Amino acid sequence: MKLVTAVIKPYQLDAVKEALHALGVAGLTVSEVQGYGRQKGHTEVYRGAEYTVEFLPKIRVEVLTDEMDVDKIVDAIVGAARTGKIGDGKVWVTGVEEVVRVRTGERGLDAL
Amino acid sequence: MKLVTAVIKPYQLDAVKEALHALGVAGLTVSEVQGYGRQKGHTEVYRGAEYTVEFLPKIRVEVLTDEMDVDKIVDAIVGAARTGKIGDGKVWVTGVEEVVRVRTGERGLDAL
Amino acid sequence: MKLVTAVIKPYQLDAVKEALHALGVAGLTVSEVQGYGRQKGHTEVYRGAEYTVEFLPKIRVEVLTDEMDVDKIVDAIVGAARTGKIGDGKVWVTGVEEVVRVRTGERGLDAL
Amino acid sequence: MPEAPTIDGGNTVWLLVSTALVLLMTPGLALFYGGLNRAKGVLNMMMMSFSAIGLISVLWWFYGFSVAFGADVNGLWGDPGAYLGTKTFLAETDLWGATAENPSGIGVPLYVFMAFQMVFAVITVALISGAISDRAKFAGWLLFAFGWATLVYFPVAHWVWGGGIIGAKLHALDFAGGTAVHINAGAAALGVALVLGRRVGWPREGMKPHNIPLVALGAGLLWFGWFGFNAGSELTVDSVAGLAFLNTQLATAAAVLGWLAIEWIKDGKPTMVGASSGAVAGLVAITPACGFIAPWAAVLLGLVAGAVCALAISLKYRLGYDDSLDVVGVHFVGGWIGSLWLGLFATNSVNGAISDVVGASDGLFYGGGLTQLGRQALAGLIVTVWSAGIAWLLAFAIDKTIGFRVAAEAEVDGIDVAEHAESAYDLSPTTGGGAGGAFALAGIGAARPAPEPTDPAEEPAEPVSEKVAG
Amino acid sequence: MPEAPTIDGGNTVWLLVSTALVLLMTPGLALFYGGLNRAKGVLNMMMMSFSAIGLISVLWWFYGFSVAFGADVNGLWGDPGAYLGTKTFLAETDLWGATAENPSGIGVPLYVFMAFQMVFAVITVALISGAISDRAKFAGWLLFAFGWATLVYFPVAHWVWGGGIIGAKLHALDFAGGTAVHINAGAAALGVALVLGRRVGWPREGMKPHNIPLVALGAGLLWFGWFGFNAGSELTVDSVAGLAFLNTQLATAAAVLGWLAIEWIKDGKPTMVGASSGAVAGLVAITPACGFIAPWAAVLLGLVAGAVCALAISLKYRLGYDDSLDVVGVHFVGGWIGSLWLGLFATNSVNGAISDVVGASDGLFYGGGLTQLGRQALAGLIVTVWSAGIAWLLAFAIDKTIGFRVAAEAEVDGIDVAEHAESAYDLSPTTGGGAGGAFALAGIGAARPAPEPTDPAEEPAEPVSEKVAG
Amino acid sequence: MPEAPTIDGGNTVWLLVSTALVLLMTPGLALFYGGLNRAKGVLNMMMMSFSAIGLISVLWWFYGFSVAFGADVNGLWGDPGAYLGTKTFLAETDLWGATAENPSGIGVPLYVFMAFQMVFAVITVALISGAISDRAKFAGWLLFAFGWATLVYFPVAHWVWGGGIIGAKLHALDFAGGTAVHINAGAAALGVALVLGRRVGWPREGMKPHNIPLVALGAGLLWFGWFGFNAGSELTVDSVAGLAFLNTQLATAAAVLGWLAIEWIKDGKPTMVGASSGAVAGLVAITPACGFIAPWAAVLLGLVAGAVCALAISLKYRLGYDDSLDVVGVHFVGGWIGSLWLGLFATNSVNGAISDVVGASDGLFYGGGLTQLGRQALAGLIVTVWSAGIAWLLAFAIDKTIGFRVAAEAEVDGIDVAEHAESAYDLSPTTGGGAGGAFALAGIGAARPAPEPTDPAEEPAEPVSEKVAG
Ligand SMILES: Nc1ncnc2c1ncn2[C@@H]1O[C@H](COP(=O)(O)OP(=O)(O)O)[C@@H](O)[C@H]1O
Ligand SMILES: Nc1ncnc2c1ncn2[C@@H]1O[C@H](COP(=O)(O)OP(=O)(O)O)[C@@H](O)[C@H]1O
Ligand SMILES: Nc1ncnc2c1ncn2[C@@H]1O[C@H](COP(=O)(O)OP(=O)(O)O)[C@@H](O)[C@H]1O
Repeated sequence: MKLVTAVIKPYQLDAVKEALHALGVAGLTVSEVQGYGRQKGHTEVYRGAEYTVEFLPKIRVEVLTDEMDVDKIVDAIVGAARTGKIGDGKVWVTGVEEVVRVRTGERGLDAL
Repeated sequence: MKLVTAVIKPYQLDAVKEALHALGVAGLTVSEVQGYGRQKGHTEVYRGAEYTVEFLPKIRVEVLTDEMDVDKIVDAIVGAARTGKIGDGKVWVTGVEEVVRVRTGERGLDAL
Repeated sequence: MKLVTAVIKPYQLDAVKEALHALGVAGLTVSEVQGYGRQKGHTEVYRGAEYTVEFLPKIRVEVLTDEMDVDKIVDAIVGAARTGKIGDGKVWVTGVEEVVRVRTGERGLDAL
Repeated sequence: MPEAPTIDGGNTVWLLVSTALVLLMTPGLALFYGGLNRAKGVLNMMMMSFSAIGLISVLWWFYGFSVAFGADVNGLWGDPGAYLGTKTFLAETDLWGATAENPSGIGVPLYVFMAFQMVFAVITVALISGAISDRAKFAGWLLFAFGWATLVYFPVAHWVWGGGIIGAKLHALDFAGGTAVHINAGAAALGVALVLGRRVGWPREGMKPHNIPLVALGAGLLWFGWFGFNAGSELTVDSVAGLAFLNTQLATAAAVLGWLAIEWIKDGKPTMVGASSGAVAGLVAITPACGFIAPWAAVLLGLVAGAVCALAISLKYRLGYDDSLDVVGVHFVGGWIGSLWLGLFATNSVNGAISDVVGASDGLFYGGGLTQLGRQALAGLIVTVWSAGIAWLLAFAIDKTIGFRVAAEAEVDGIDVAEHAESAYDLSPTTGGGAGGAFALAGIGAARPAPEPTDPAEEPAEPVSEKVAG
Repeated sequence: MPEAPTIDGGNTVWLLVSTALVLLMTPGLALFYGGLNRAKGVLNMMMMSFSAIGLISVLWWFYGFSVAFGADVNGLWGDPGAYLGTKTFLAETDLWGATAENPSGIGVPLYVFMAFQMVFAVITVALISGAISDRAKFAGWLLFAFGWATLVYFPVAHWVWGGGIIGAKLHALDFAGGTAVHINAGAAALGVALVLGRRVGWPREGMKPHNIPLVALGAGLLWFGWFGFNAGSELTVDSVAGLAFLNTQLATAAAVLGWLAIEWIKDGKPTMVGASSGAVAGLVAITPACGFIAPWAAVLLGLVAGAVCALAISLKYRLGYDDSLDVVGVHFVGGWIGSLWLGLFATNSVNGAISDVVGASDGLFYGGGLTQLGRQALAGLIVTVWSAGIAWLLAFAIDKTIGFRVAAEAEVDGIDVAEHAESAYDLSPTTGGGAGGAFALAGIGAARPAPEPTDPAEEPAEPVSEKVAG
Repeated sequence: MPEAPTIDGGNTVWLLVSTALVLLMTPGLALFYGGLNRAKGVLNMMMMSFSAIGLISVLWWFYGFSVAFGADVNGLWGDPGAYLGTKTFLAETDLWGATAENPSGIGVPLYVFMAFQMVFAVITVALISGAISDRAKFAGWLLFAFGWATLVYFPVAHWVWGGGIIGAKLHALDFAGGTAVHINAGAAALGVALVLGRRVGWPREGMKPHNIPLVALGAGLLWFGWFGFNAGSELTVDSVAGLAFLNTQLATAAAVLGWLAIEWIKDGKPTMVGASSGAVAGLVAITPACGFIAPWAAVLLGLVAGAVCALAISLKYRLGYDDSLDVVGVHFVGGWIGSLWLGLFATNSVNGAISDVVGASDGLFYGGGLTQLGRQALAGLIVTVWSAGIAWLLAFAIDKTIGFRVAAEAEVDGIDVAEHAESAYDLSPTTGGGAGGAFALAGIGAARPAPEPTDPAEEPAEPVSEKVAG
């Protein structure tokens, strides 16, 4: 069992969701995060004072999945999230020891 | 050391917190997420245009814990979060290699 | 490849970012979370009714990094986030099996 | 021989302005109530006020004004056909209060007076909605508003101001609506809240205001508009209008202090919600009294009303009814305080109309004995019983027929989405740049407009969009 | 021999108040439009309104008032030098409408009338901005506002009210601005929207309102201010002012019901945005008619306007133009409905000025035949063509020169940051306690004021700050 | 032989309306300041304004009005017993300004004039609060407000308008409050800010506005109310009231342009906060001048004031004092500009009262030489020194006794929670459906009402709740 986590540009979420849907991924969990990295932020002005905004809005997408599908899913996300511009984000994979579906108590693959 | 992560319905958070408290869990971290899955979303209308809302508000609960307590904790969460309706969410377990308490620098179990 | 996750007091984020920057960490992802633990919450009043606020605002910082740098990074975060008061938070380390940079498809260390 | 009917510029302008001010109070109330409500029900709460403006205005024009201000039939209602909406009243002689001896009346066109009284009817109905937040079917609310306005507000306005039993026969005083508006709405709120029952989770769960600056804004607009409500009720520009205006400001200011003092002592901290609530409590309490008491009595009234209402709002926890936004604690209680205050401090020395027009007597502390206090109490009692009773029956009937309460699931998930297919906020800066942030606050995901017959999206994307794709 | 020129207190106060009310409408519009907009563009949307107040007020004072209300030159514009800003008009005799026979005119100082008409010009320009949200360069907007006001609004106001072709020659009726304001602004909105093109992702992506309580607040302030707009347009305090006031309230209330009814039937749910939009639609439609029809006809007009506009807003999806906030669907359509309504229901029996002053005839249902309906249609047509045409040309010229549209990237990331270096919200309670939450809502990170020559931060931190460090 | 005292309908209505307008300015200010503040201190900021309405209104009625407008005692204050709150003034003859020769005075009841001046006192005190956001103990603020109103505002109002040294002896001009209100409040702001010191982290950390639409709303309400403030100050309905009204609109519009121009040049982008701030700067600057200069001079004044204030707000970074929301940069500086402007452009040709009533002379550019400029400067200087000095002393005394500043921890975590046990927002749609989202924005977790003696929660849950459980 694996957890694929992606940090992407907000505008790409739709595309990523579609891509995962196409792969038959049944569900995913997303959240708003802020990213700091190579991508430069912007500047705001308030009554003559300038503010450098270093953190940029990103979306975190998490997908629990079977070992076998990891590569397909990673590739799908990378493909859908790419704009080719700095700040496209990262995708990473971590191991999951157990998954349970709250509603039924099913475990493992059945929980997905 | 393990990390138990749960994605549950917002309304169940109180119950889950109580259940973990009852188990003697000293702390937890929660955040707002949005979920996509079997549970159907709802429709909104704005000036004649319909919007299908596919992402539903969920709460992510994270508990760092000792290996031994994992099952108790998972069961407690599953029990408290269950309403029996689609969308109750998932609970999963991942391995943690090290934990540090910022205040004291304590490591491992002492950090919890 | 490792993922260092920290839950800290919001006010300390600046210091933590600077400390990581000083270490040459190229990027990080942060999000708003709420923490429950030893640190006591506060009380609010609304038209004669008292509310005990048990969850406190915290910031989650995540850093993907090379195995070698983990300790430096953990120490840097712990050092920068510490105020010595209850509620300073936790830092933990988990294993990451693969990392991909969306923009280029680079994998592993090159993705950071 | 009386001179020809002439319009009084000053009086007419004052009533035009006052009408606009009172109209503004209902959106102000919507913001006040909306801010006090939880985020998932703020729109439904505001809709109850906005729909009241729509519905009650039309009813008032059609027959409400006639029932309230038409020639008295039997002390209970006015001739319903008197000013029926289908007729027009624009003759030279259509001035309010015109009589053979005084062909100009107050020198104000009938339509101006009709509009002024219209907005009173609107807000009185809207006030009730604060008691039933987050759980009432919108259709049920509309039915209730229609029924209550027709069976309660229109006649009660007649009883108090239209030559009916309370004003003309009982000689009870009510300058701008302590009995007709606040006791009336407060009693109805209790009746309907009892039928609807408590919100899911109340009072176990915290249900705190979702947007306190909105509450303060609403209170500010109410305060502003209330000058038209109170000082406008003198209907003419004279020193009593000035007194009513000053007393309104003084009592409200004092009530803010009174409420904050109680909070500080009882809860340890003075709050912004408390300051806003105190202002409203003061405005409510001074409403019946503003033109009948001296300024020092107004200051005292404000302090008392602010303090007492600050304590009264806890009653619902003891008695166990969910008057969600404290319509009873503020309007019912505040209305009673102000109305009884007249039995203590009303004095002809500030306004001769007390004896000359209403045939009422001075208050206890002005040597009038207990007479007026009794009249005020009786008047309040009559309205309380009638209003609460009819409200309860209406709500009960609605609940038994179309059902007045939404499903518990809908309530928990949020009545805004359930009843109005809307959610109030979507503040994420990433919204609409894809669904990215659309859900951040309002629980919204990838939103799509319903496919339209000829959806332009099917056409090749226009240049501009391409820029992004590339 | 005529008596000396004297100021009429009532009329002057009414116009002073009305001017303040109409001025408030533009911030109200900014909130209404701002709330309907996505969060990332709310400030730009509001800036278009606020900048219009600044720019158009000054232009109006300098030459706009002269062009609109100066002595008619050729039916198309007034003498531009008549009231040039550099001159002063404070003589005893500078009363609006003063003539040899009637030295007092309407008894209102010229400057009061100038101010009253000024705020009409301001809001008419601001109305257009709703069609171009999230994508127009601010500099382009300013140029457009300047050009359109000069070439379209100022002359059109002359045509309709200043003795020009539409009012004086064609004898078309427009009490408060159905043709001059709403058809005019709506047509311009269409013209400029066509040049600017669609927002990135429209209509594929959902672009829903980001703050609906703000929308309701804006609608409430518009409703409030509109009483000055409509009833103030009578310029004097008389029974027609009262009629205009009452009709405004009735039509607006009815329009709320009309819009909600259509939503309920068509979409299944009545919405708060719908109630607010219905109110605006009703206010728009009654504007030209408020002083010329009977109350029952106003109620009917409101119902029709609310329902028709609720349907008209879907046109843009069929026709494929991105009139972002429905300026066409509400103001253009609503203005036309109200203006044609006069051809059906206008009647001298409520306002003699129809024949005496404007030289117009009764509406169809009052035995006036089709004459007036034809005049109203022609008037609307002239303004539609001129306004839409000039707007299109201006927008085209601006786009070809300095460019009217921001880069797609800027649009996707948010025009507020791109054009104004601001983001609207930063609601996190942790903000500023370090950058902790600063970014939570507004996408802001560790923010730093630009280093100042003598940055006090360089000095040793003061005691208070130390408390935290320790 | 003088005719009997009579109320002037026009004047009285105008003052009643103006009073309501000026009252609305303080909630407007609360929103303006609140929006500019960080989210964690918005309620405290608004509370300072709302508490000022409560406290100062009562003080004004009790003795403030007497000190300011009672018969002059020594040029420094009026007879404190003159209009003591315990007395009543409702006689036929209690008209403001009534004398033996002119028994009607301005034809306005004394209480109306008292109320009008009351709201001036309220907002002047509230203005100061902008300088001390996020760090002042609420109790300290109340003490300060009480002391400063008593020792500074009440006497200064007497000096300027009540027959005291500045108006009657020095013959300095101040139409609506440039010296008495804005220089006065601005100087006090500086004094108290110096004692309180800087916010933790200022200026290193960014402390940007948390809700800019709220700022714009506040600016809109201020603009609207300011017409009553300025044009109302003429106290009668005449051409000067019209002039004051027009000048207020023109200068404010021009100031918006002036501020935006500076931002555009200096910072690269024009901002919504800038447009709002420019409007306020223009309103401040035109306040003393609105009834004394020609429209063209008002436009010029607006441009200058907008531009200069846009630059002045950076002073605090150079000088190192934390005037949090720029009360000094906008009100102090703007007040000075407008006040000196009279020394340059005041002219009897627009308002004869300059020489006849105040005994002042024309401005420099109208051939009056430097006399008036000197008087204006001296008047401003006197008020600046007195106000800043007393404010500093009061703040110092409060700080040394009960302590004026909250603990640094409380400041960092948020003064709203620390001083008012409230947090402003809780916008999560899941709030209250359990604690789920309750904390999302307002840092709130599982909230529970305090256990009540007879907590109904102990009773078996009612049916409705069960539905959810199942
Ligand atoms: N070492 C890291 N750990 C965690 N998140 C990171 C790391 N580096 C980058 N990120 C996330 O990825 C996002 C994009 O990274 P960035 O360096 O800006 O562009 P790119 O990935 O295209 O090189 C950042 O905004 C941040 O959220
Ligand atoms: N594969 C997945 N990866 C990550 N999160 C998931 C996944 N599947 C479901 N979820 C989360 O669990 C929630 C509930 O899942 P859903 O399929 O709707 O109901 P149920 O879990 O009862 O079958 C979703 O809203 C989503 O947040
Ligand atoms: N077992 C846990 N699992 C996950 N997060 C925890 C756990 N214990 C504490 N935390 C997080 O760490 C934060 C600080 O913990 P707390 O016990 O309050 O103080 P300290 O870490 O200084 O002892 C909490 O607010 C919570 O967010």
